[in-house]
Amino acid sequence: MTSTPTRARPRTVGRARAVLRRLGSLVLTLWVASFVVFASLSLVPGDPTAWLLRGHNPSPQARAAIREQYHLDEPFLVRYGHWLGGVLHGDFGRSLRDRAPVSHLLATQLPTTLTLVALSGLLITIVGMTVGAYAALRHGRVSERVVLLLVTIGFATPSFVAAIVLKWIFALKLGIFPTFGLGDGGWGDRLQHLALPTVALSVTYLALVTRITRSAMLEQLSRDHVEVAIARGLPRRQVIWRHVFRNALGPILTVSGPNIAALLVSSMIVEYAFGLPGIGQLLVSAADTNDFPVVQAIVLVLVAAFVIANTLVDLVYPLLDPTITSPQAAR
Amino acid sequence: MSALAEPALKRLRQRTRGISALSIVSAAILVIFVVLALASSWIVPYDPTAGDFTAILQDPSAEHWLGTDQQGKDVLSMLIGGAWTSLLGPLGVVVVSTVLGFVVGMVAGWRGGWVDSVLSRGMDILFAFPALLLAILAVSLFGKGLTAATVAMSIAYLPYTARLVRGVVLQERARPYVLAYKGLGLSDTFIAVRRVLPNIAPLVLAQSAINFGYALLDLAAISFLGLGVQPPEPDWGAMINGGQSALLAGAPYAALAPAVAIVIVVIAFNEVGEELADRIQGIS
Amino acid sequence: MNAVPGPAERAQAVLAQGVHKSYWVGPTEITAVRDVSFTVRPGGALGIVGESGSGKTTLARMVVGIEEPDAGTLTVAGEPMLTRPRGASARVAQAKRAQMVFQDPYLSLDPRRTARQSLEDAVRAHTSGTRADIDARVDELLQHVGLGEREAGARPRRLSGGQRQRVAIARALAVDPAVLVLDEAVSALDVSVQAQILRLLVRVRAETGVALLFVSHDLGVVRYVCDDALVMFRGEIVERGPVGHLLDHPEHPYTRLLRASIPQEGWDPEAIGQARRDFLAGLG
Amino acid sequence: MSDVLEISDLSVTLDQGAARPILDGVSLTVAAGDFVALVGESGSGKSVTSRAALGLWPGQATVSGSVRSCGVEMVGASASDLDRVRRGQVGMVFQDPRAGINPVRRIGDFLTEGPQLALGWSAERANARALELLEAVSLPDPKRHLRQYPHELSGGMLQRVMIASALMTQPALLLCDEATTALDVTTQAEIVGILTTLCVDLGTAVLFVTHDLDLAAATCDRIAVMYAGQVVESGRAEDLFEDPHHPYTVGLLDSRPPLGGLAPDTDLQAIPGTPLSLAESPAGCRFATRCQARTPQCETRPGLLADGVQRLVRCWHPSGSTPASTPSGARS
Repeated sequence: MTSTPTRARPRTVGRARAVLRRLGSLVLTLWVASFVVFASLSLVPGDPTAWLLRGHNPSPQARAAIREQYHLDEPFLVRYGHWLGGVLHGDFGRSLRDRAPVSHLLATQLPTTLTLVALSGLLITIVGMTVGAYAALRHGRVSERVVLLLVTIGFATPSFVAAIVLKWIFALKLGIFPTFGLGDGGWGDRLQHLALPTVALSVTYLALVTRITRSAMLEQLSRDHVEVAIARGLPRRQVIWRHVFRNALGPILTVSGPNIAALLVSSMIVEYAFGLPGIGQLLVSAADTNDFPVVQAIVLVLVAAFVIANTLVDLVYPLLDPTITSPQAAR
Repeated sequence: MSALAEPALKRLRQRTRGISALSIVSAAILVIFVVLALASSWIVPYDPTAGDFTAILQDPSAEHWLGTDQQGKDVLSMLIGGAWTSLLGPLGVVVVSTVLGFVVGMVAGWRGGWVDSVLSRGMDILFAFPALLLAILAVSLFGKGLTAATVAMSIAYLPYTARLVRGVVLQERARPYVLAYKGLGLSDTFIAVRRVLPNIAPLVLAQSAINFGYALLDLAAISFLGLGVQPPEPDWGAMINGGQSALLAGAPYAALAPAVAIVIVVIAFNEVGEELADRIQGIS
Repeated sequence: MNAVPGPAERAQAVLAQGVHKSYWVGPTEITAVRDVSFTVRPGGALGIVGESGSGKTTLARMVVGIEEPDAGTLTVAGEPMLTRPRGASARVAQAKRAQMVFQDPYLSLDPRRTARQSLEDAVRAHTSGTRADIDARVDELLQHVGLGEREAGARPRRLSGGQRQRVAIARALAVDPAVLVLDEAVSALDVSVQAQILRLLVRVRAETGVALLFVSHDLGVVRYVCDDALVMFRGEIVERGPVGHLLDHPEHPYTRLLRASIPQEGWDPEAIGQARRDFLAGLG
Repeated sequence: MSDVLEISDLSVTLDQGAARPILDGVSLTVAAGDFVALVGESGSGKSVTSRAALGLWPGQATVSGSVRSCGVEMVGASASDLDRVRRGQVGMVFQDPRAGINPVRRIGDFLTEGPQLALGWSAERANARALELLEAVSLPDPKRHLRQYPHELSGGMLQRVMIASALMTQPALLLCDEATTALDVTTQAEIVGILTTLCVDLGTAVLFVTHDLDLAAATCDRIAVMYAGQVVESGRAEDLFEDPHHPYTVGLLDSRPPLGGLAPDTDLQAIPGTPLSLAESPAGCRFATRCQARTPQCETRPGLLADGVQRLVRCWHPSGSTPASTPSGARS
């Protein structure tokens, strides 16, 4: 938006340093998170082998495989080192259910989740910002009230409630959209299968982004610099665009960013409700069937994705607000 | 008698002036749900855990106001019976996270320095774990049910309160009125606990009311995913999950009733929380 | 850092010798106060004049112990002022040496406490009298600063700016301090109200014998309130003297510039602007 | 000479939450090239009056009377009339440049966007004019400042940018709303100097809104003193200073501790009480509650009386040399 071709040198250096610091803190957070996820296994009482294998076939081979996978005969830190080394090389161990490599499961299921999250993110950003801006510009009118009412309801509607309501209306009453699975056809079929899940996943966050956009715009509308622009007879469209919406982007991003990142996690509810083969559904079924290596791997992947997404928001923020030079200060 | 009652009424009217009707309705709804939850075992028309295979998938009727599910369980009874577990979990999450968050935020903001750095760093790391994810990790470690999920969520919600409290404490601490208290020779503990805390408590309370709604949604999601409250114990999230097949079979009430209950309760909490926040801004 | 106070220090209400204070803003060190020395005799009134960034506020905050000097000696009634005095008796003793009235009347009072409650807090910290004694003292203070029953029972947001500053002055006087530090305490007030507060300050000084350290950018106001004044520019004292002499016969170019900048008969802003540019250019 | 601003009997009443109008029958004229000061304390309505010249009204208010800016009626004006006046004929300098200049846009954008977007100037023309004005307001390195963001400049520098931007189109009238209040005294002097020189050169008239009577007198030819939404006294600056007629003007002058010190055996005279809040609405004279010379007559509302040459005062018993003559506009 504001490209920065002519920036003084010290500022660039300061910004580069701030970016490095933010990336450093990202690495630290990821490292601690990996440790927490790994060490959580030590919280369970009793013999970890027996615990890991509860509900599975406790054959001697399986026991040996587990002890080897987790290096259970070695000291704790060495075990962690082995595990982390594996993770960094893309080796998340094997599922207890069918001995399939977890990385393989992730690779097949991740695209569905990412597609769902991307579609939802687009829907939320475009519709949320448009409707929020509309409501702000209709401040005090009936149309704003209507938007606010929808926002209040949408904000309290979790994705699983949205999912069953959508299923009920569209599948049962109208019979328009499919309600289960991804289909087996091409992209068109797949998108049709993703339509309801995308909407279900978006409802809460759509309400949130709408609300934030509205209040950020209203906040800017009350600012002195907007009055100055009006006092100079700037065309209204330009006042809104250059001074209200542009300035509201920063606050909108800070609040919406982390929430859109949270879609990665909420996605599991929708995948479960609509039987979509994403990693969220994989996580739920793994948790349901005591398949701990899979749970561990997916939790780690999702935490990493969530943290990276939040870091990106922090790094983008200074580009929207030149008064902020350090990404850390944006929070 | 009336002479005594009149000022009381007048006071009440003064106190409620400016409060939106929606917030009053919201507060009333919350009271009703809490009463239902507390009195559930006396007022449920049927045993919410016992099916009746002679009356499955019924539409609402005089006997079953909200119909029955695929096992013939009375939906209204399940709804009332499930109110208890559905509200108790979030209450635990909010109480624990608010109390701990208050302590952490207050200490970090008031003491500053390395104490603040360490605590803030810790909160940043907790932020990396979305509540739902931490709850699932806990459930897979300690077994399905509300307990593990509630404890995990209390931890996941902690940094939100802590960060809010730290922020306002930092702000208050630099205010001249606090500097004046210090200058008068009052002790730090007295100023922090007796003077600053009451000033920021309403703001945190408002946040807690809103957090209650979030926690309710997150815990209901865990039950919906089949990892929380296990049937036949009644719970709204579990009911929606269990009611899906009834829904597709043409009897939507088993799933829709708890869905509507969840939405209404969360709206009510959000409204009350926002009303509180508005009133606080009006005061200072 | 601070030497043992000798008799010379005891004789002064405020004694500053070679006081130095700097801050770190990122990687750069900014000197707020550089080698400042001055004294205020008991019951005296010293004005500190300067523009933003002159270090006058930092100096005021050091005198009341909100901040401590990096180097040099600063004693009030013979003792150094500490940011964290140890123990209740040390805090109370320090409070009795210096009190501050802040610039912004909107932030200097606790929003939740009435004028009377604010004064009670102050009185109670310094007397162990009965409830009646405390009430009597609070009444006396209220009367002293010209506040009536209605104002006494009102919370800050129901009071005007001038009334709030009266409460703040009464609160400071409650502990019977040796020195009253006023940091731009009248600059946020309307002219007609400002005159009321200035008259109050002069009267308070005459009646209680409290010494005043009056920080302001307004030369006319300083002349009315103070006996002596010093002019600060970029952290240093550039000129000092009896206030009348200082204003009528300024010697330092900056004092002259300041004196000339005030709108008055025969004011020539263009010439002043040129003089200002020349002066700043002369600093290099 | 024609008047660039002609306010007559302007009243503005908030639709909610106020017992009295925020402007109550204000009349004021500014002739072309004239410097007029509007002086008052907080809540006097001086800012509302100056904004009226641009057709900027407080939200949800009822407006009556007439405001003619450069001949265009602003009360109930059409959008195109408003735009015409705002886009070139009347400029405004606001109190706080830090808040008034969009923080996420460059200084250059701030200066040129008005003429470019509203008047269709070319970028070259707008840039050239911006550079010219930045030089005129004595900014040291105009080319560099054009590319900077507001937070990189000091308050005094930003106020110069604000002045430059208001003068881009060489307006007939410049409104300055407490334009130097937030600045240090030496900066204030320099900026007032720049402002007056530029406006004299351009032939721009100035309505100078301030709480500082001394500054008003030092800057302007005429002064109007406002209290609680009314003009209580107006006249030539010297006359008002040497011989104030309204008790409020007298009080204001006596409230200022003089730079040269008080005369022996005199003390500062404060006006008792506090400025009238919007919740108070006395029936008679607005100033009566704080006035030392109050009589029963003050229970009824005084009109704005001509009190000597070029002198108007709203008081039943004005002090000063000239006795009150016949009412000129005895409105209610």
